[in-house]
Amino acid sequence: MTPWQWVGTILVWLGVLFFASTAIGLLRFPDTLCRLHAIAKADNPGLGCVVVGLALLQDNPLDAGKLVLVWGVALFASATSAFGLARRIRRARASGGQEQTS
Amino acid sequence: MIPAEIAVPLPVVLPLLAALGFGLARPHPGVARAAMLLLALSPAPLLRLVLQRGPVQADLGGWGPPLGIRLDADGVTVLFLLFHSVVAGVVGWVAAGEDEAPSATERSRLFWPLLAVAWAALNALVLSRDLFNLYVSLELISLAGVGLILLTGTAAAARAAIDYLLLALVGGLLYLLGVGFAYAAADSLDLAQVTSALVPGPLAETALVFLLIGLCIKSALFPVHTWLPPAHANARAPVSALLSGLVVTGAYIVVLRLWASGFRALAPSLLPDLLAGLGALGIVWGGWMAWRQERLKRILAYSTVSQTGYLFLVYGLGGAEAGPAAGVWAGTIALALGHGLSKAAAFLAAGMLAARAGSDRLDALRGSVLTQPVAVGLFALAAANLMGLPPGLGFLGKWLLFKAAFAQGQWALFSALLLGTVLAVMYLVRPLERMLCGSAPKPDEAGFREGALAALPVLGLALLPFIVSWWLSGPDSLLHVGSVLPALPEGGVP
Amino acid sequence: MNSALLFSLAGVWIAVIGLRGVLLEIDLLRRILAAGVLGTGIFLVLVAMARRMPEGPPDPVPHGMVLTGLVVSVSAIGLLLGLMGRLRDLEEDER
Amino acid sequence: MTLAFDALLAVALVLLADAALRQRRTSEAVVQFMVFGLITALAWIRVDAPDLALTEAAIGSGVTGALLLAALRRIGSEIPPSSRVSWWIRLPVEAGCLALGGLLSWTLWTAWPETSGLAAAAHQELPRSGGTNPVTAVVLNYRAWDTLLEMAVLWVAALCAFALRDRSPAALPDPAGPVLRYYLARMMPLFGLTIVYLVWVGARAPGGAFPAGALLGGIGVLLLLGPQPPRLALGSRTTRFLLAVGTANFLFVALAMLGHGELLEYPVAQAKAWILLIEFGCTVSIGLSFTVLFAGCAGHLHGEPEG
Repeated sequence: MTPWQWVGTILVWLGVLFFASTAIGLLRFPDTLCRLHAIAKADNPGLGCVVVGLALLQDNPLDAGKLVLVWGVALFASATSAFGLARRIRRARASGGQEQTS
Repeated sequence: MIPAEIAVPLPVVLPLLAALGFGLARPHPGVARAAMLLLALSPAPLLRLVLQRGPVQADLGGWGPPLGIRLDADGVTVLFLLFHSVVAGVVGWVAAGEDEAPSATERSRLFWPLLAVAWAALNALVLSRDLFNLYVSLELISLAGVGLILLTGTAAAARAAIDYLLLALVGGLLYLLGVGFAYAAADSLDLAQVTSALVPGPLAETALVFLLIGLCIKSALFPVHTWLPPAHANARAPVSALLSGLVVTGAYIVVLRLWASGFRALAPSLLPDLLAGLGALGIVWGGWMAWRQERLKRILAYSTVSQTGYLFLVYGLGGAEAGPAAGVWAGTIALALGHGLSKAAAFLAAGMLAARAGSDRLDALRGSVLTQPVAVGLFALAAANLMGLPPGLGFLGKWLLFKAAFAQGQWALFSALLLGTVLAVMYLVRPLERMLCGSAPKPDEAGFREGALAALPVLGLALLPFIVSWWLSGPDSLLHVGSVLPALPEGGVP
Repeated sequence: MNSALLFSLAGVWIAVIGLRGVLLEIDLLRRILAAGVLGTGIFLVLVAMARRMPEGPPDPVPHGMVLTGLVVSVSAIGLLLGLMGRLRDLEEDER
Repeated sequence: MTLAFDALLAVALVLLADAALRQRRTSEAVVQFMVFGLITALAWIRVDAPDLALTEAAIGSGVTGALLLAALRRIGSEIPPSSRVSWWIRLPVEAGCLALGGLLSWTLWTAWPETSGLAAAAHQELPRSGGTNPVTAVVLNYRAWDTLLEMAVLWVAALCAFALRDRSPAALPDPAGPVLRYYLARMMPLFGLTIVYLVWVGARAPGGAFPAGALLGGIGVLLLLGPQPPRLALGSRTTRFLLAVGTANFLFVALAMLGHGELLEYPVAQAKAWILLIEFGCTVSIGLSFTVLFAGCAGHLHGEPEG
């Protein structure tokens, strides 16, 4: 294995670690906003580490580029949906309603 | 002459094209009628080909089995294509009359595409010889059927549609599991290749059992019939006519084809008796429930459960080429066709009666012979064939089954046949008696003349079982053209 | 023992769980979910059996069958879910 | 090692399916079901069915999940846990299901078929099929008749959804307002490119009309949720046309082939072009049908215009 492959493998494992912590956070955190924070940890650094790691393991630079694009698209989508969820929760709280997770 | 590669798929392609057209623009009633005529003629080129050349095939995509799908038209196939043409054509014709009425709603926009799609799918079903393609055709029929039921727009119809769709979905999936096992065992989906490649064993038996479970749910065999009565009783009359007359028979045809093409050799020994026993229970249960209903359309819907039971007796009666079981296949087909024609006519007549009386409750129909003699006459004609009065197709079929059950000493099935016939008389005479007796408001001349004109095609539908039975029983009938089913015995018809 | 057999056995049990749900649940949404589980299980059996020889490419014919089956069952499930909502509206109107 | 991973995955799938149906709250059951669908896609990768994994993730989990959530929102998530069926029904059903599973497992275990199916034949004819992806060859060439009828199924389902419409359509939530608008505006070119690419690549790699159509359906759902939801009405000629175009285009191509051979028999040299034409038509109809089904579940279909 080349040094780059070593780095790639380590990065993938690091990403897996982020995902594991996300899972724990999802299960343990008390309310939806905190859980959103946990999910963001999977999407941003977690997926980032996995993607960069995998990109380093590719032979074809085009494939590596596609992988990084995946990360960008996922970040954009997660930011949008996190905003939607958070706004919904804030409105529900403002109107004194029950928090809905669905 | 139109070549086979066009004539064979034409009965599917033409209704599908019509459906797409209807989906884009709601047809004027006159256009709809013309289209119904054209679609009804779509099997004509194929009929000519089959009569001249015997069975014809079309390998779609030019691949041929096992990789491709083959459509195959033998005599029985063409017979059912013509059957679909007659019933669906008349149903469409009558519905076009309803569309002229000022009460035609927005939902009637959906009726025409759904009717034509159901027609196309039924034709695809009888033409296809590919186990998986049969699955897709069956699902298409189910979905179109659900849509047609929904056109009523009531909560009862929605509830019935949900039950129907859920059971159809589950039945289809179980059938698909059977297809998977059959394919794994035979490396082909073509019916002829599957039956010749399968060897008796757990794989083949599992395949057969799951194929049958799925198909029995779709053809409303006794314990899984519960979806049928509400679905058929809550739809508009032309829709009920289509569903009861054609759709139930459609799923049954696949059972018959599987069995006749060689699956019966693979069946565990218990299976034929089980199917026939459930059929017998269905005859009695359906008949009993029909007798207890207070609404005409519910009577007819339960009658469908009962009449479908007859079609399953054939599996317990063997069905050999000669000897005591001779003629049961032909008898079963005669029953299926006779039931479809008469039940459609009966539902259409019930629709006319209910439209006038404002309800299909038996009390509301009291004395309706005075106001609507034509509709009552049509109903009586259809009822006569459903009861099995000679010389209709119902009589021919039941006679052949009776004879086989008697000759084989199958007394349980014999008594079910007998009981079913008695029950049919009971549940059909009951509404007839209400219609014929009792006083009613004064007759209405104008309504009478109008009704008579619209009723003409329905009259054809109701009379057909009595006309066809002579021709079907002849030695040169379509039934024998290249069919896997054994022929009627000489002199088998009284 | 190979992976294909393993997954086809899993598919069988998933299908059985789905079938049990369809038969025993009362709430309609749960029955629809159960039908979905039944479908997924059956598709898994079919796809796993397409890989029954470990060498060579897998058999594409069951893949095509499942692709078609997936779309058919999603159509039916989508319609069922729509019907469920419509039925509730109609029942409210009746009351 | 891989066998151990597969075993873990198989067991996890069975447990997830069971858990999804045992959740006390319906909303949690729905979410569990979606997770189950995603993990199933993983299993399909493991049995070398990447086309299916893609479609399962997009349609089996994605579209179905969206439909379920929409329906759940419409009927409200406060469904009580289903009351128990009485034991004398429950016991035989449970026993029957157990016996059925046992019997099927036993059949597979003892009679595992050692044949290879039609893999060899399908690959042998591949050069004449107009592509190098065997699944696309099966779906759009060898067994194209199935797919034609399947498109009709989807078309009928969308039409039926319109039969459900009755009241004035319910308002959908506009969850992310300006942010969603920004997101859609920025992403639309990429979405369009991805859809075209998915259809294009289907001839040689996993992809094709179904994943592409599911993506298009997803865009439709986002538009419905966005600030200016499009009007979906059967009265609109455009809607009717776009719903039918997949099936109609497919049927016309099938009929055009009658000039030189059987129905759907593409000339070898032109097969790829015809298949692409069919797939683009299908993608449009699939996407719109899924959007309509979603709107039907959410109670958001419009009626006919007045007059």
